[in-house]
Amino acid sequence: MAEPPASDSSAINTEMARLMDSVVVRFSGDSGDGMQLTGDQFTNTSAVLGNDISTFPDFPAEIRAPAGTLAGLSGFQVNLAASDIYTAGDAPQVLVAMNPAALAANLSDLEPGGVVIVNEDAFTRNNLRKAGFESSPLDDESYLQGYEVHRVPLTSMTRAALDDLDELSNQQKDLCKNAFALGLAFWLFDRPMETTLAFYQEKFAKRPQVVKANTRALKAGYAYGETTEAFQSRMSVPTRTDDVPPGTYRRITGNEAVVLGLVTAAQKANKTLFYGSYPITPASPILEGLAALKRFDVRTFQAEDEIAAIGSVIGASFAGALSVTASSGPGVSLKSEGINLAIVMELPLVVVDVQRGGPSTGLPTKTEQADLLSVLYGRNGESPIPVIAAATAAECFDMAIEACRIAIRHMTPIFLLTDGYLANSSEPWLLPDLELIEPIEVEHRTDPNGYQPYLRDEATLARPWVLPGTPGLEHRVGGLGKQDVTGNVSYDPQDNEHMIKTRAEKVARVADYLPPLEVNGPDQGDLLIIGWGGTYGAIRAAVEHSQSEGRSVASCHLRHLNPLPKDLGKILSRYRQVLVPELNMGQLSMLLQARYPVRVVGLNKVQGQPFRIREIVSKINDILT
Amino acid sequence: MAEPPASDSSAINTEMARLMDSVVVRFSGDSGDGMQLTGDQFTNTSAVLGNDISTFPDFPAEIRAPAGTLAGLSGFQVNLAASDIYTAGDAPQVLVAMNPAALAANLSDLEPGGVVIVNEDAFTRNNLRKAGFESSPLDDESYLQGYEVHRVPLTSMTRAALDDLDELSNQQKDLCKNAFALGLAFWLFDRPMETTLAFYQEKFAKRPQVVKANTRALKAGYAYGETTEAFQSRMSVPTRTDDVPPGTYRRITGNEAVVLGLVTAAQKANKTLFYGSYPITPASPILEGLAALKRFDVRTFQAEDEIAAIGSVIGASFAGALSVTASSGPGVSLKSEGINLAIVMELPLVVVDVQRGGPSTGLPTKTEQADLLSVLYGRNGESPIPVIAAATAAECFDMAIEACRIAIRHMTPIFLLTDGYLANSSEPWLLPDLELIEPIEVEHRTDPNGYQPYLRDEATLARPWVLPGTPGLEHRVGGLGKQDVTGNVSYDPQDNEHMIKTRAEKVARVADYLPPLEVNGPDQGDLLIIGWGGTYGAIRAAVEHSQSEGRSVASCHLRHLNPLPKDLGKILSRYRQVLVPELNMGQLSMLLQARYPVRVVGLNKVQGQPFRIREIVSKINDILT
Amino acid sequence: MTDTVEPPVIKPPAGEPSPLTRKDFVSDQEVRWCPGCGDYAILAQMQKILAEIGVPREQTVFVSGIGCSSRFPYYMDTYGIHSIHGRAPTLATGIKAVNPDLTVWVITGDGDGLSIGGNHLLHCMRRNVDVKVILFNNRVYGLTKGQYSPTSLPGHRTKSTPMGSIDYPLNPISVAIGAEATFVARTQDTNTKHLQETLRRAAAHRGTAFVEIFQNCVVYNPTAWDHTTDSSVRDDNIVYLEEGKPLVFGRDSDKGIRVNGMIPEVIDVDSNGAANEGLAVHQESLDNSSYAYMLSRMQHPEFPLPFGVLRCVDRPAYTDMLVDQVQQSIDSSDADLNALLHSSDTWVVE
Amino acid sequence: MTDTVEPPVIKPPAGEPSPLTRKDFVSDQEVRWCPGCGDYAILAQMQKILAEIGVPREQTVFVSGIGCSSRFPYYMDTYGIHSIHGRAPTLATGIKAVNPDLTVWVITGDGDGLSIGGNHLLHCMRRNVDVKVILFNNRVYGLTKGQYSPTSLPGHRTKSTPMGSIDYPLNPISVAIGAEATFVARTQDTNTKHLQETLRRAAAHRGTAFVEIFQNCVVYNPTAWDHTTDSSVRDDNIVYLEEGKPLVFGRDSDKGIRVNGMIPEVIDVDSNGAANEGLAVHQESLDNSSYAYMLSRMQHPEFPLPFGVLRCVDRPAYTDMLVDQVQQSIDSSDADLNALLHSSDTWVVE
Ligand SMILES: Cc1ncc(C[n+]2csc(CCOP(=O)(O)OP(=O)(O)O)c2C)c(N)n1
Ligand SMILES: Cc1ncc(C[n+]2csc(CCOP(=O)(O)OP(=O)(O)O)c2C)c(N)n1
Ligand code: SF4
Ligand code: SF4
Ligand SMILES: [Mg+2]
Ligand SMILES: [Mg+2]
Repeated sequence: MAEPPASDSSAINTEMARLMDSVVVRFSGDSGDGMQLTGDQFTNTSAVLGNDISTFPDFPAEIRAPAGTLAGLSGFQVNLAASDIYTAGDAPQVLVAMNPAALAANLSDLEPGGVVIVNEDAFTRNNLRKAGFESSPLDDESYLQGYEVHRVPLTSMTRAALDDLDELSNQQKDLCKNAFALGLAFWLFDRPMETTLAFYQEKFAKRPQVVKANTRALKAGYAYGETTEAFQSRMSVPTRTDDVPPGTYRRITGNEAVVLGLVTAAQKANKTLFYGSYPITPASPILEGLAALKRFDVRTFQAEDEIAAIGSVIGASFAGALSVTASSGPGVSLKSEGINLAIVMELPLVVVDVQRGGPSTGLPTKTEQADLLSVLYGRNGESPIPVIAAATAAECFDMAIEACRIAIRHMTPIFLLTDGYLANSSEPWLLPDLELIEPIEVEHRTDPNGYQPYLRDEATLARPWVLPGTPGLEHRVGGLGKQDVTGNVSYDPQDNEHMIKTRAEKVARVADYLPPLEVNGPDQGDLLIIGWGGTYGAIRAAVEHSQSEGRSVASCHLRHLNPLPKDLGKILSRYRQVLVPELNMGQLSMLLQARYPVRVVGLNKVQGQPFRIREIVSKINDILT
Repeated sequence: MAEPPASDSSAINTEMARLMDSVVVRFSGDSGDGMQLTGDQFTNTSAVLGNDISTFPDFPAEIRAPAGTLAGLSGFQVNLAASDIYTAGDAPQVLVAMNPAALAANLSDLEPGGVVIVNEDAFTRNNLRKAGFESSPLDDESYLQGYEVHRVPLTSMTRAALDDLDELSNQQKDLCKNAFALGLAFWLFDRPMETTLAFYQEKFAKRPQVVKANTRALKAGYAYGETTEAFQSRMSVPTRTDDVPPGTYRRITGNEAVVLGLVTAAQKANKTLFYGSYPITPASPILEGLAALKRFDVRTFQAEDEIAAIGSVIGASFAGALSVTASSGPGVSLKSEGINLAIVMELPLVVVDVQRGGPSTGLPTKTEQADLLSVLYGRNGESPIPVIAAATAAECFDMAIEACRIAIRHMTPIFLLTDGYLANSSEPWLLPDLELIEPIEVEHRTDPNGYQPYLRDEATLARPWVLPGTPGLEHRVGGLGKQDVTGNVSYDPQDNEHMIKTRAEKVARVADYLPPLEVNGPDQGDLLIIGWGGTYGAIRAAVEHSQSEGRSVASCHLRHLNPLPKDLGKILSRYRQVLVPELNMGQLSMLLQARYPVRVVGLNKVQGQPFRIREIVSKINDILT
Repeated sequence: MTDTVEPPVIKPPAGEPSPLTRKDFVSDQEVRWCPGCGDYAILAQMQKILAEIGVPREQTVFVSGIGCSSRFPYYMDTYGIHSIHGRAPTLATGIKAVNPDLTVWVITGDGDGLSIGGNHLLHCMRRNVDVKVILFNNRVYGLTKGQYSPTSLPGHRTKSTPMGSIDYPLNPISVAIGAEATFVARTQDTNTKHLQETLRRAAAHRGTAFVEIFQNCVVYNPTAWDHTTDSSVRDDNIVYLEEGKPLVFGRDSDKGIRVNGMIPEVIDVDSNGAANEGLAVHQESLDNSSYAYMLSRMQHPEFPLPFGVLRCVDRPAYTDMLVDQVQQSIDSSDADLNALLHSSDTWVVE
Repeated sequence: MTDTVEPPVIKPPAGEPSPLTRKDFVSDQEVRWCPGCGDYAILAQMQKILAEIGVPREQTVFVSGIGCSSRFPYYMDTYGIHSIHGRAPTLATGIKAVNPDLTVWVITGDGDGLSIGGNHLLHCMRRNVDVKVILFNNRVYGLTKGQYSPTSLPGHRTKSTPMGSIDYPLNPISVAIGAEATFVARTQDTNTKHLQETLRRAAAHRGTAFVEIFQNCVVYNPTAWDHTTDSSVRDDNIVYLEEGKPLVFGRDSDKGIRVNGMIPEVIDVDSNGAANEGLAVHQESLDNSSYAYMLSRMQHPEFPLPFGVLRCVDRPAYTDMLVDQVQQSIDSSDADLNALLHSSDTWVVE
């Protein structure tokens, strides 16, 4: 933050702020209060203005849990910064709480000295009770001590602003209170209202009264900030001045990026994209996103279950499409038998696992990284499969393409891991120049001369991908033990061992095509942090912080989990200690220890929440002192 | 073998024979030729006589592949010994080949100098062609060189013996040729015919003609041996003289032992045994075995699929039965989502995985050990589960009881691993004194006072097992994230982490109840061999062989794979090198390397066949020289 | 319901007056459906009829899969399992096989029960496992936020079908009848009395009782059942089935169903609605399921939708027969474990 | 078949005479069923009719699950997949969705298709995916050596039911009709001509064509179909369905089916068997599936078993509609990938 607030009592933790060069704002209210929309608008405006941004929405598992309860809360956190940031921030400095439950659930996360804006009107006896308060915390000095609290009668002021809009019911008017709150936030952070006003015009085009109401409420909120003297100061996060690559940017979530990446891959491969899937949180938006893109020859199939989904994808791959399925924990388990068939049939397909909190049904709307071992080993018999993972929401685009490329080049199913955090959180994305993305080469053999179903490419060991419909190349494949080259069923002991080793070698050779790993920090030193997946941002921020404090720390983020990059072993050997932070109980740690002569320290968390930067910083400090 | 044959040309490899103090006989013929029955009778007679025995049947995947083909062969190998043996033997010294295909498939396995008995009548043009011979190998000196070959017109001699049995068709008479072959074998090994004659009486009680025919054929075969001078000598394996624990013995296969173990466990727990399963090779005989034991209050349910099977077992466990399911590779994959539910519901149940050759449909009738990592990690999220494995066919009895005991004591699902080899091969089993098997303590809380569904036992962390029907203890459980003690649904980050850690700790505490590991060999030394599961026999025999050659080798066999026994680390550290032979690509190896500061050498084989002793001996030699 | 056709009152099974009240069946968990969701009404009526029937709480088990509707067991103060998606019938089968005295209810949705769980439901019904299966049909996936389901109508636009669904829907009642179900009924969330009576009937059936409840998902599919709830049209769109009574419907009971060949047709009936020639007369317990199947084919808007018990026949329940076979074995043979171990050739080493 | 009722000859679809012969469809793999297994006959007739129909081999895909019957694709010289247990319809759906020009056959068994795979079959049929599903019903699990299956009769003793089965069997035809199938037929392995004609009819149907074939497992269930194969009784146990013809059967065509209410009954018919009053007349393309359902309820021994096409109606195939929607989108909008990436608020950094 450029201008720290003048007074002591409002002292937003300036050290932290300086460190991160950012402000973190959290909106929290009932699921029905429109918090996601409010947060989105606030974020878009800031992004368009030129801040770096990163968001983290947090939904309840219920569709609409009872209003006013803790279970019914929906939150949206955004981090705005004048320079590169990597996460949605550890702790908000500003909290907008639409009701007592929102206050109760979020206050303890707030930075000391942070700003709280509460909707005073919502502090009714009933709501207080639902949030577990005996009496109003607003009247309890000790409860709010150390924060700058603003009690704003959001509901009544919104109603007042819309008083003469006779066509709207009171209920409808009350729905506009998020616009009022947003207007106030715009004032507080000195943001223009244009983007949001345009959004209202477009979104409610068919209901001019609603446009009017929201517009008025938004402006009223802004005006309230300007006229009241309650706020000690505005806060302004300057636009980025650091080295931002030039180009056109948009915000994107991980799920959106997967959708766009898959469509791009299909176009680059000149293929129909077949997507067979069964809805499951948090993967469903991929199905929904692709269903709307039929114009790109995307064929989506909502199957009767995950087993049917993987089956359909195997069939589609056999028939020649770029074939993809996605799911989350429970659904991924159900696909394992099918994936094994694809491994043995040696057909290209992509399985996206949007990891969520487990085990079992677990925490469907929360994030975790605990499916790594399961996707590596969760099938009967020896069945190696490539596994890659995206590090950031935007990178999901590139990794989706990478997954398709590997699948096709090596004729293999492949796992792409993302997670609930990446899926829903958003960050700026520099739109790629499509011309610069390399085509995905696909070859479909048509020559019957000398054809055998399991003849292999010398470099990759891939077998030919032959399309049914091709005369003279008719062949049969299945899941039984088989002979190499001919693909004929075989129970011969040597054939069996040969095929198992050959498939393993084929997957191992994916490593021949990987770029060298990047190390962020010194080439050798005291501590190396190895990360993978959606923890990238938190690790990167923590490492840069520690480096700035003079520590000999580097980090290296794995996108390829199987096979592991060839240079990993050497890199590991150059540091005195290795730390592996994971949102699981130590899965990558185990793999590294099994494979390399190294003991690693794990930093493990399974709380359904991403890492906070300070959790990693503090672990680094522990290790190095 | 006590009496080596007199002449040189019939020199059965006496070194090997002396070493193992045994003879290995293999019967091979068409699936319809009754080879399993023949082998069984030969084995029973020898066992009752007082030999140690070990068998290994080898079936085709087809029900009845076309007669005469390699694919249609069914084999049965038995190892008879005067002292402790651990496997069915590496290589037969005697081969009974009922047709050309049987000769073609098995000759190369035979010990040099071994005895071959062929059914000369079956060497027709048609059969030769099906077996891939251009001309008869019986006429090809070089093909049979080095073996003692006996051409016996089995079919015609059988027909002749049954000539006057007018009620039987020729086809029915021909079916008796295995009895003729068996009679000959009985003569050759100086075995009495009583057991088999009694068996015919019982088995064909309703068809006296068939009893008569088989009896006659058997005796004719014996007489043939006695009268013809073709055989240079009889072979006699003396009855055991080594230290055999006294008691009553029977032969048992692994699947039979699982059946008996489960029934015994249910009786020891004073519980209904509920078994829900879907047929799959090689696990189906467990279902079939239990279905016949309803008188022990065993309730079997053939479900519509494996998912229904595991679901039914979870329901049955909730309702208070000792609940078990079994399957093999593809079916085990399908159970993973359900097992995860059981893990989170913390209900006792046993999942038996009779491992077969994978991946995918793989080699359904063959053996492998490649599901270890899959049962450990093949579920979404962090979901630790105890895993134990039986080392021998007879030990399946004890391990089935152990699985039930752990499941109930620790209120957890558990995996019991066996494999296709253990399932079908047989060995002598010293019948236990049932009185000496400890009861399985079960407590069902009925006191509503202070009851909470996830209140935990201090020692084990097990939660109470409450039976529906108990007044005042009504409660709800499910797969969502939950709070400890109350079991209420919770999305609270700390609750989630607490539950994941608590379940992990609960499983870890199973190790508090394990006996110390046994080391077979020196307490410290050059090489330690760590094995698990059905490779026990081959490892043990190889180690004893190497020890007898003066090598500093010990072995240690793991029955508990998760948690690993606490003393394993110390034991590992006492040897200079560690070898882990597995019928997979190195799964236990990986676990040991990840967990202990040790590098292990793997001996890996994925050919659908058990280890041969000499493969392990030769690996030991490699390492130690 | 005052100014409309009164749904027939189905007699509850005879018994003592129950000492229980609805509250006894209310658990301490906060109910978390969307305000206005049809699930609330079903929950309330279930609690009410269970209290009236008087099966002890501890003898009652609710098992569900995953979905909004599948949260149901948490709210019932009985034994309960919130299992995994589609698999509730399998758990219920295991429970009943072990303890046939328990009353087991399966709560499922159109996605849970007919999409991922279709096969288990099918096999549960054909086996006639003694469980009551209540399928909340809202023609949409609620919990996962509004994708279409196997009962969504053709052309239905949802998040996953932006151009309209091209899947031909399943008719849950036809599926149940085709799967050999012994008890098949239909009712509606807000049709309070009819819902109660239908649940009572289900409770009284020994074997699989399959009940489809039209349920309103106010968030993702709020108009799905307007034709059977809107008081201006519903009477023309529902025919209440009453054993032995002709199939008559309409606000003024002026329409009826006649069956021509195998094909039903709507005809006008005499204003007193009684003895019209050719009107089909409801018979729920016909051995041959063709009539019930024909009823299930009466679909909106051509026909009124049959409400009530379409089929109710006796057939031994799988779980009862299972226990019978076991009991028979126990009674007729000596279960000697030691003898079992010895039941093979043995030999003695001394 | 000479001295018995001739099964009706169903007309093959019109077309050029095919240049293919049966041998063209024979692969180089050795057939590995038990000697005498009914699968051989089905394989031979399939190869024969495909050659006659003349669909090119490369345009044909056979997909199967696991079971004895599921080895079928290995023996057909076409494209083929021997997939995993119960899942063949799902692979077939994916294949057709990508390439609707292929002719896709699903080969399944009573275990593969109705036990583990029941749900996929159900959804395949209701969607009307354009595949031909051939279910080899031998009322037993062959490959796993003789456990009972969902079509095994009550009381059937098998390895897993030593006291006799207590599962009530599924009727595959009733299930198919209840699942909205558009084409449903039944035939027998050894009824050569009828088998051929039925396969032809299935091949000609656009949409899911479901064919149940009574198939003899000589090893584990050899007497299952004696009543429809034994020449001394079979004519009394089969009624051949012919479009527009009355339901007449019996060695002397002296019996017929009349439908009373919804209930079929067997009646004697005039020796010339022609215009008997009240005899049901076969209509395979009725929109309402109640008649077909009623036929499916005719079961041995009370009734003759209907052989032939019970139901054949037109409904757009799912896979065709899927491709249509995609084509419509392609035709009506500009698929600009770059514009898609930009379809959200953007900002420029210079
Ligand atoms: C294996 C698995 N796949 C998918 C899901 C996601 N999921 C949960 S509920 C549901 C569908 C719910 O629809 P329905 O059964 O109609 O219930 P409703 O919410 O409408 O009451 C889905 C797809 C899951 N939990 N588990
Ligand atoms: C997931 C899985 N479960 C079980 C099996 C074992 N299995 C193979 S075929 C089969 C049943 C076969 O019966 P059916 O479909 O009737 O075919 P048939 O052999 O009678 O032709 C079973 C249970 C398997 N291969 N995969
Ligand atoms: S989403 Fe629909 S079904 Fe689910 S709770 Fe809300 S209204 Fe009910
Ligand atoms: S077991 Fe039965 S179905 Fe299988 S091949 Fe043999 S006869 Fe045919
Ligand atoms: Mg629903
Ligand atoms: Mg079968």
